[in-house]
Amino acid sequence: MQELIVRAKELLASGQVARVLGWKKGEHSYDPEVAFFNDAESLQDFVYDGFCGANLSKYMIEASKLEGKTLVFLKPCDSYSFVQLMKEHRVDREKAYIIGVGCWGKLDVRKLGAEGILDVEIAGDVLKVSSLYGDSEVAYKDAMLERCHVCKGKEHKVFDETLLESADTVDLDRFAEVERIEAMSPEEKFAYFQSELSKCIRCNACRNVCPACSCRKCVFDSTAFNSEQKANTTSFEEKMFHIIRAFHVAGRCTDCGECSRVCPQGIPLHLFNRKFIKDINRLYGEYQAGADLEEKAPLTSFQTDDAEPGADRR
Amino acid sequence: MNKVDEIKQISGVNPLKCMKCGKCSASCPSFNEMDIKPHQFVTYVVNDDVEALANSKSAWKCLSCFACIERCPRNVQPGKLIDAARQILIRQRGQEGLSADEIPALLDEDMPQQLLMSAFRKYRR
Amino acid sequence: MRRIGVFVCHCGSNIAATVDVKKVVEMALLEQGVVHAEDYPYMCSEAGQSRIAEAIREKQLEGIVVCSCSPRMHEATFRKCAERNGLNPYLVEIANIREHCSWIHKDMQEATEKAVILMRAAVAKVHLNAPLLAGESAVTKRALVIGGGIAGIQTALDIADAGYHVDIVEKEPSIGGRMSQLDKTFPTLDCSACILTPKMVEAASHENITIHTWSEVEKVSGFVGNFTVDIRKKARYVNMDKCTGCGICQEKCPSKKPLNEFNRGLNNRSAIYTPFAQAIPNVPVIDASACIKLNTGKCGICEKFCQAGAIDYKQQDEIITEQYGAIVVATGFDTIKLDKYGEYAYNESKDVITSLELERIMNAAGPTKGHLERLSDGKAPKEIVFIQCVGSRCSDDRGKPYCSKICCMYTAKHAMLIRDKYPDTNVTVFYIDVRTPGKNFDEFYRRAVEDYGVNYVKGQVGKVAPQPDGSLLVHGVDLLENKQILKKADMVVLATAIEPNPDVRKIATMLTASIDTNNFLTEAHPKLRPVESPTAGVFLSGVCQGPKDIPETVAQAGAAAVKVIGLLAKDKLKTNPCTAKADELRCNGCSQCANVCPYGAISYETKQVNDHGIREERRIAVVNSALCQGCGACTVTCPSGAMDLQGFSNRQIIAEVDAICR
Amino acid sequence: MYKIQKADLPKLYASIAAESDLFLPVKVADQTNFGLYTETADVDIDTLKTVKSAKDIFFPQSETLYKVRRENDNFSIDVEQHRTSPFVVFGIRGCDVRAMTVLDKVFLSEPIDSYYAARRQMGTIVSLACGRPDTSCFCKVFGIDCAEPEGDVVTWLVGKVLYWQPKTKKGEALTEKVASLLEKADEAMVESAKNAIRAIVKKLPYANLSLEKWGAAAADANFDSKLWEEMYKPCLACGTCTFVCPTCQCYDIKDYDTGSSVQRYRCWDSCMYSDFTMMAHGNNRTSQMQRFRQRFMHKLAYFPANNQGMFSCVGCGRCVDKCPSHLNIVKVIKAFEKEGV
Amino acid sequence: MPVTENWKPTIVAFCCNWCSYAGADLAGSSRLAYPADVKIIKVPCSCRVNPMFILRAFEKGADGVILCGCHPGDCHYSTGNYYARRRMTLLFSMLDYLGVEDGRTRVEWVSAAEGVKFSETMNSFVEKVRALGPNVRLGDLRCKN
Repeated sequence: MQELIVRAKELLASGQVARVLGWKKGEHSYDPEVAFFNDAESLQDFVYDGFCGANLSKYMIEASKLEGKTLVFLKPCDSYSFVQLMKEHRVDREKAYIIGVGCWGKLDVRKLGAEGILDVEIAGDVLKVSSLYGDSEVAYKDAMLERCHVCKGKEHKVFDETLLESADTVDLDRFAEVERIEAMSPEEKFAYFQSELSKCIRCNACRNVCPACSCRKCVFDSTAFNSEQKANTTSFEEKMFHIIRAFHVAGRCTDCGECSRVCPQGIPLHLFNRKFIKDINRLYGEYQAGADLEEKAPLTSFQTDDAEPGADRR
Repeated sequence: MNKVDEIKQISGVNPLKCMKCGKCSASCPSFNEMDIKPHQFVTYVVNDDVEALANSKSAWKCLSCFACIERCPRNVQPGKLIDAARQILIRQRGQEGLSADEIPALLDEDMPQQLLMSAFRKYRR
Repeated sequence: MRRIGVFVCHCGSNIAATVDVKKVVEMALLEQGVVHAEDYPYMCSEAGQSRIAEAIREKQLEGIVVCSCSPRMHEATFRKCAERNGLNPYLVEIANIREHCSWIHKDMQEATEKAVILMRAAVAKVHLNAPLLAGESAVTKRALVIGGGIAGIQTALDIADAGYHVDIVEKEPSIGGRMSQLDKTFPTLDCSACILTPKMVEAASHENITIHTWSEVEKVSGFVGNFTVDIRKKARYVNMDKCTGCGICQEKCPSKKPLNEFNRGLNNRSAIYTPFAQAIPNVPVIDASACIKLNTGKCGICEKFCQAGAIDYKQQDEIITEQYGAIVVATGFDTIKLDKYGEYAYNESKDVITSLELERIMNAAGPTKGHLERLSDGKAPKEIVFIQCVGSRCSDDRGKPYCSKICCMYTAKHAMLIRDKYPDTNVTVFYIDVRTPGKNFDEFYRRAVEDYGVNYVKGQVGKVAPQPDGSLLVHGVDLLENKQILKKADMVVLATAIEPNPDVRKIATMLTASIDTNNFLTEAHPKLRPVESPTAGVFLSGVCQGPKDIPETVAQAGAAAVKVIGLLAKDKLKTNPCTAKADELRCNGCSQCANVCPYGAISYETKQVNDHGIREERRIAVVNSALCQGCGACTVTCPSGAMDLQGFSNRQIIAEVDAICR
Repeated sequence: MYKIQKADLPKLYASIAAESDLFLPVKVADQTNFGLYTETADVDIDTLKTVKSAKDIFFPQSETLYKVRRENDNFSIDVEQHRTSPFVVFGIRGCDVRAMTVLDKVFLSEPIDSYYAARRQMGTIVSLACGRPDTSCFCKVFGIDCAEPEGDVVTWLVGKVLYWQPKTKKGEALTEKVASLLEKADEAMVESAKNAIRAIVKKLPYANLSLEKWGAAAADANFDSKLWEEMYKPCLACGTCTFVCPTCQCYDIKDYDTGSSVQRYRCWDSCMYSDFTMMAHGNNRTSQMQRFRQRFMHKLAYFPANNQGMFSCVGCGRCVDKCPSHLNIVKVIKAFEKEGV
Repeated sequence: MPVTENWKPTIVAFCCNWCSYAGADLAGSSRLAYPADVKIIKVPCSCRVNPMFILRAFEKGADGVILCGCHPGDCHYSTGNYYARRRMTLLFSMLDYLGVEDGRTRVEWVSAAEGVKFSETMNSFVEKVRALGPNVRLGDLRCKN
């Protein structure tokens, strides 16, 4: 972590960058927040560890409007989001100095299984949790976010330089959960999603954190479709919202997993996006959004012999 | 599955793609020994007449040289059909060729494996 | 709330027999905003229309719904009626209660209920209809023809004759194209040059035609009526104004190595050359890669001998920019490469040739001065085998899946000409099918068989094996006799598949014209608009659209010219107002819409916006309404709903949905 | 003081639910929120904090106000009736109970919100003391004693026993109805439990937050602080904090066309949203900084200014737990404490 | 809504202007009957149909939604139906994934000459939706009163 601070200070001092976008120490060891650092002094609060899960690429939309370059730290998976945003002209590559930082899996405080957590010490493969109600130890792996278990790779897709080594974290099949649901009967599927979506409070955290949901004005906030809605009065509204949300990012979603990370109700929102990713891979060839700046997106291209809608219905 | 579908499945060939150009027969070194010529073979499959193919000499006269497979402009590749017919005949007679674990030692990396299999089937009868 | 009038047509008894039109009127009056509703036996009649006119005046209608036959029948009628009476024509909606209702339902109650719902949907929509004005754009009265073959020349001549200026851009040093390489033409056996060169001369001397040879299209921007094109005039190293075309330079040029492209590489030419004697313009070019002077600085012989002082080694490529109202693509074809067909020994034996090479051999100006001889040893061939469908009708990756269309006929021509001139030479044609649909075509083929004794064998050739004695052993088959044939031949001629000129891909991209998997340009409609590209203002002439022979090419060239003339004859173009439009406050500038636009109608500009007090520069999509055809692909791609289609807006369609489902 | 074995609680729930609606923490798809009791409901009173607060029961996230129906040329208006049947809320924590007092200030002062008032009148609150306060809790800062919450009935879960103490007439009435399930108990156990809880509360990291920089005076003092400009930046402008907050009371009123009628409904709104209080000309607050500032200034300055110093934060810590960017009111309070203004 | 024998589904059919709408016209002029439950909305091209429209129809009470366009390769705008095809493939797959009955949505390519196909398509689609009964999984309860 120190080398990140040192490098950031150098770049600030040389005038190459006007500010630094990174993570700042929180109240506790497990709640760092996203922050802009404008000078060397403020960098003393800079932090980069397993709890820095936030994807900083979306903040670069606003940072691109600022004077001068912004130094941004991107984890490998964040760099996909950044490329996708570049592809959509939402960020300005010229305004970014990108340090690709290594990643060895990010943590989910909810998975520590403790109440009243006061401090978490990351000691290699083990997390030492001290809480109001006693101390415990959790294996790093067991507290990792779902997305890290199915990581799409530790290679940065865009960077000016890289720092810190990554470690492989994949130990689960990315599509296993989608397949499990696909195998259910329509009644079971319906019951499953009904139960999950009934929790939705329409707080829009999933939408607002999503680097692909970068619309200046979301359709669900605008009158464009006569579809603006804030109420969660019936189960339909959540379905409409979540289907369309996933559809709008289909072929653009890099599967960064931020939506599921931030949902206050713990709804596995990535299962919507990943369903589309799985379908796209199966029907139109392997496609990873954000992997390539030039590649045509699956929904803005076609083959003349594409599958017919509903072709694989029984 | 009926015989025709079995031939189609084994060979992976859609005989309906044949435009009856005859290039297979023109290319075939065993043409004169065959009672059913390579291009006719395709028609027999199309017409569902597997019985005649099974009783023909042709199935055993094909050298598996793959000239027809190389040259067929429509990807019909009669050689594959003939090979499939042969395979069905062998299966009928209950003759499996080599046992699976004997094979790797015999393989030459550069030789197309399909050719090998085809030849084994033919000459071990 | 708009003031809406609803007009229910009986269509005699066509509608009224199954739909209770009075009930529809009654229900219409209960709809929001409907201030007038009536029924009439024939709304489209003069009397019916005058009732609409009267209602517009008396009730100050701001929108009209006509419940009648399909909009495909009378939408235009009612729109005009509205316009005559001071109502914007796009404030008219049709509820199709005939084709979609009365004609398919028998039960009166059921049909009436449905008619009411269709009426409601139309009322809901018309409340949201915006008055649209068809835009206008000026037309530059000049056309560009890309390609100077027979297709391009014919199109240019027809346009020029109608009084419009045409530029021809040809990448070779001379116009003339493939046809100039042919010896005779089927089915009349006219000499190709004899019918082509007068046209070339006519084009060159036409006051309305400018020819840019040795030139290529570099860049295209703009849209129908207003294209701007950059043309690269490649350095010729010969001053066109000074050159007299005497030809002495070619005679004296010491560099004789380059293959003669015009003769399909069968012999050589000099570094300074005109491709053929009747070239237009009759001005040579210097092949920079072969020129000794340009490569080493020494030589300069041509300059020394040129009495006109036309040689200019310092010439540079030049870019000229012109404006055009219409562009015709006439880029033609080439034969496919035969590298993947090892079995025909084309690369092994000089005596295996393509039909186009045979044309050159048979031609008096060709490498053998018109004598039929083997290129290997100069001997006259006694046995010639023609092989049809080489690379055509192939579903593998070696050839083309389509039929090249011209081979059957030119092979009959070749066979006939050979048998006529060299009666002791035997000709065998191996064929799969002989395809001769065309005027006098089958007669022509039968003459080859019946009068000239050409031996047609049904069956494809499997292999051509060059023999040590210099002959070629042809492994064929006679499918009718069910016999394999081994035939010794002295010469084998391959009817090689044709493919679009490889440059067409680049040109299509510049024009945003679509192209199919075989690189043929796509027509706007395969049956009804065969000479137009889906991109407005771009037209197709000749083989670039699909295989065709000379008469068809000329016919299509004429048709393309008529379309161009029709376009250039207009002073202004009326544009379809139902085009897409981006809401600049909602647009993300993400470019997804441009990626799906088939017309290249969407561009982006950086613009200062004021979004409710937030002032900033944003990248925003801008639709060129002259190019947009209104398909709506962009509207669905746009996640924020910024892109909307006028006349079929998101809110209009949703209003219809709501009305139907309520 | 009464008591009931924890194992017998289902009987208690069933008994209450037989007479009136009973709302209590129910687990659905691994998350606990207040919900209506049914025989199959997975009741969960062990989870300290429901994701959404109990606010939902008195001030639902969405509620229809009236329906307008058009029949031919006539309109008919169907006004949504006020709640007239009593109901019980069980298991509500001290912070959430206090939050009701904050909401009362808004909805029960003139003009009185009759829908809310009716629910308040019909509802009986059975609160539950917090056994294991969490790191993010800071109710103590607002004078709330989570060891002894307010409510019509107060309960304590000590080991396998639930202690039950009616505090108001409503509470006594409810106690009477379920008396057959309760047995008398002495207060000693509860007292020691309370002490244990208070001991934990003292150790909580936010227990000693200072509100010195806040209150009515802060309305002017803190408005132009430079701190806002830096603090707001990680804010995603989502509504999580406002929707999990037990005191946020902003709502929007909208119409929904069902085809056969138009329903006028109100639903929670969030001051974090860019179109909050959107008007024809646009929005009063054009930047996220302004919106971010509004939320905290409202809780800590404007509300106290209008309500005799009462803060509209009860320290439940839900926003601390749930903010996707780890931003929260504690960080704001601390920043001002540290940096001054 | 109780399923009764008299229950009639609400079916929304989006038809492209150039092929399918004309095909529907042809079905009409050929007097090829199909149920009156089908109501057609004209769109310029199948690519104009936004998934939002389809969900909106279900929200407001439709029991089935069908989209008809030109056959792939015949699009008036040359490429529109190819995009529509991918979009609908994904949308339908998602609806299946959410447990919505798969008979409620369909895409069919109907040319201007295929009046018979149009009529047959509508008949079979309506039959399937009727068998499924009213749509409850995607509707807004407020519209069901």
